[in-house]
Amino acid sequence: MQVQIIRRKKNLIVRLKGELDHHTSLTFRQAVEKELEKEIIQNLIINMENLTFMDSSGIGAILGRYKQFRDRGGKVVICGLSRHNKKILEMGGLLKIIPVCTDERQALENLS
Amino acid sequence: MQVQIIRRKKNLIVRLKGELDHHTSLTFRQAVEKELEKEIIQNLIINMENLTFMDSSGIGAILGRYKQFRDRGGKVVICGLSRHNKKILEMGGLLKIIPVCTDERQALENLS
Amino acid sequence: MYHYRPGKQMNYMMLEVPARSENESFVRVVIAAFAARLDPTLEEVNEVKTAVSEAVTNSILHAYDDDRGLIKIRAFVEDKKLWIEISDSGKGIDDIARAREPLYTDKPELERSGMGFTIMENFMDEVVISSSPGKGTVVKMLKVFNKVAESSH
Amino acid sequence: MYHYRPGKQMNYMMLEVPARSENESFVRVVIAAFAARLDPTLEEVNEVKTAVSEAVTNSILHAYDDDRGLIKIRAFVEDKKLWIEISDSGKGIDDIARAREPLYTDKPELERSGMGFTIMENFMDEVVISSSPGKGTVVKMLKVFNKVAESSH
Ligand SMILES: Nc1ncnc2c1ncn2[C@@H]1O[C@H](COP(=O)(O)OP(=O)(O)O)[C@@H](O)[C@H]1O
Ligand SMILES: Nc1ncnc2c1ncn2[C@@H]1O[C@H](COP(=O)(O)OP(=O)(O)O)[C@@H](O)[C@H]1O
Repeated sequence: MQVQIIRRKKNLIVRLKGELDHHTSLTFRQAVEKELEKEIIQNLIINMENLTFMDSSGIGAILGRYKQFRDRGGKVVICGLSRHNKKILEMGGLLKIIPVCTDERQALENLS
Repeated sequence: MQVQIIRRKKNLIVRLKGELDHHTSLTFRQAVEKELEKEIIQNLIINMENLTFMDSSGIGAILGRYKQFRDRGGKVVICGLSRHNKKILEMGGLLKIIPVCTDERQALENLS
Repeated sequence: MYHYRPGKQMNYMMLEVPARSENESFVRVVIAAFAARLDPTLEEVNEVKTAVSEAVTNSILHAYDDDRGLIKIRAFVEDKKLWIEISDSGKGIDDIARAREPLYTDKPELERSGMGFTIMENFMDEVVISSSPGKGTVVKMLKVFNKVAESSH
Repeated sequence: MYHYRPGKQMNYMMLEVPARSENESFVRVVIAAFAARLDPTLEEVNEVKTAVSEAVTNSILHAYDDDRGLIKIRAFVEDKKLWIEISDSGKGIDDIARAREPLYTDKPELERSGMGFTIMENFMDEVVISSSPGKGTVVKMLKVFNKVAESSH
């Protein structure tokens, strides 16, 4: 899995590419935590447009970020959900607590 | 593997798509033999442009067609050879007895 | 119930890999390639890959304390059915009923969601778990393909 | 010479399939996926797939009289090296030197070319054949990857 990081004011955009499983979930967690150390960031946008696979490790990794940002008074928004990835997040109950947008633009609007 | 058959006067063009191995070589052999039964065919053009894999079963299958057409007074020409497929045919000594053309047009010219 | 009856004409594979997380994606490619002969839809392939990924991840994460243990993946196809068995000889599961509960995990500190078995049950037609503490765990799953296509005839 | 020394840190796989020709392409996908972690060139992948295809086809075609026999494919990676072992418990090879000769085949009627072992030797860095008539055959091969890249440093 590849993780691309973009900063838009107080928002961190993380673009995930490839497969999010137990092996790669640590890469995602560490990439976000590294940014939190050095920057004043409030919200997180997770772009899953190019995420070709996800299992329950994805639920854990996203729930972990959700709690982290909630505890800092921020928000998490997801965009670019495929049918399969949506089903997985739905089973994990995440769609009840995390807003889903079609793309990054909509996610940024949602946060402003 | 998929086999597409085209007739151009006395020439039979066989387009191979996919993987030519022991499992699929019979499909190729039978497709050619079926045409030989029903049509007056002299020469054979084997188009390998879309053949993504070949092992030594390909050498046997092509040598078999070569002998078959030679015994009927006809010729075999190969076109669309990838680097890998060329290497395989070279090891089998086929490039010394079978002409290789870039495409079907050149092969048809070679035969006329 | 899970009726496991490999016939003579059945095609079969058995794969053994060490319990290392880098093998999770490898096993997914292998099971997808094996299932390809059933001419599955993209959705069916994703469901099988996900269920297998869950079971293999469990063996890597919960069964063994290091990465020397082995995981076996067996698969059989017959008609439109794919049987899969994932087994380890790790520490086993004490309380299978509790393990199957959605959100139950004994590794929350590793950000596990406890949704592994729930996803296997949702994506496969049958899931049977057997385990002996100290000896290992076997997860047997069945997927029936092309159900929609069949019922529309 | 073939020095086969799997280390502790070595990643490993073992695949078992019945000796059916439909499994030839499946085994090629599996070995290509396993070799992917060595970051091979397209040419290297094709060479490994072809060598494995030859050995597996031999076990299907020459070792067994029906399709019930089993074929085992073992592979290990370490650094830039990939070891592969293909074994069957079929009828074995009486005269290995003759079998290795280019163009030698005992199945010309099936349009075999007798080039299987020659291709394995050309595409792999080492090929070792052991066989006991009536008991089976093991083909061990070694491929060293990225040789060009290394020597250009
Ligand atoms: N192969 C296994 N060996 C030992 N324990 C296991 C195994 N698979 C599952 N478990 C136990 O069952 C629990 C629930 O598993 P699961 O639903 O997949 O969630 P998670 O993997 O997120 O913890 C695990 O936390 C673990 O305690
Ligand atoms: N696994 C095997 N079991 C029994 N005999 C074998 C095996 N592999 C190879 N042989 C013998 O060695 C010969 C040469 O093999 P090879 O070079 O691959 O050519 P081909 O497969 O085209 O015959 C075969 O014709 C067969 O007699």
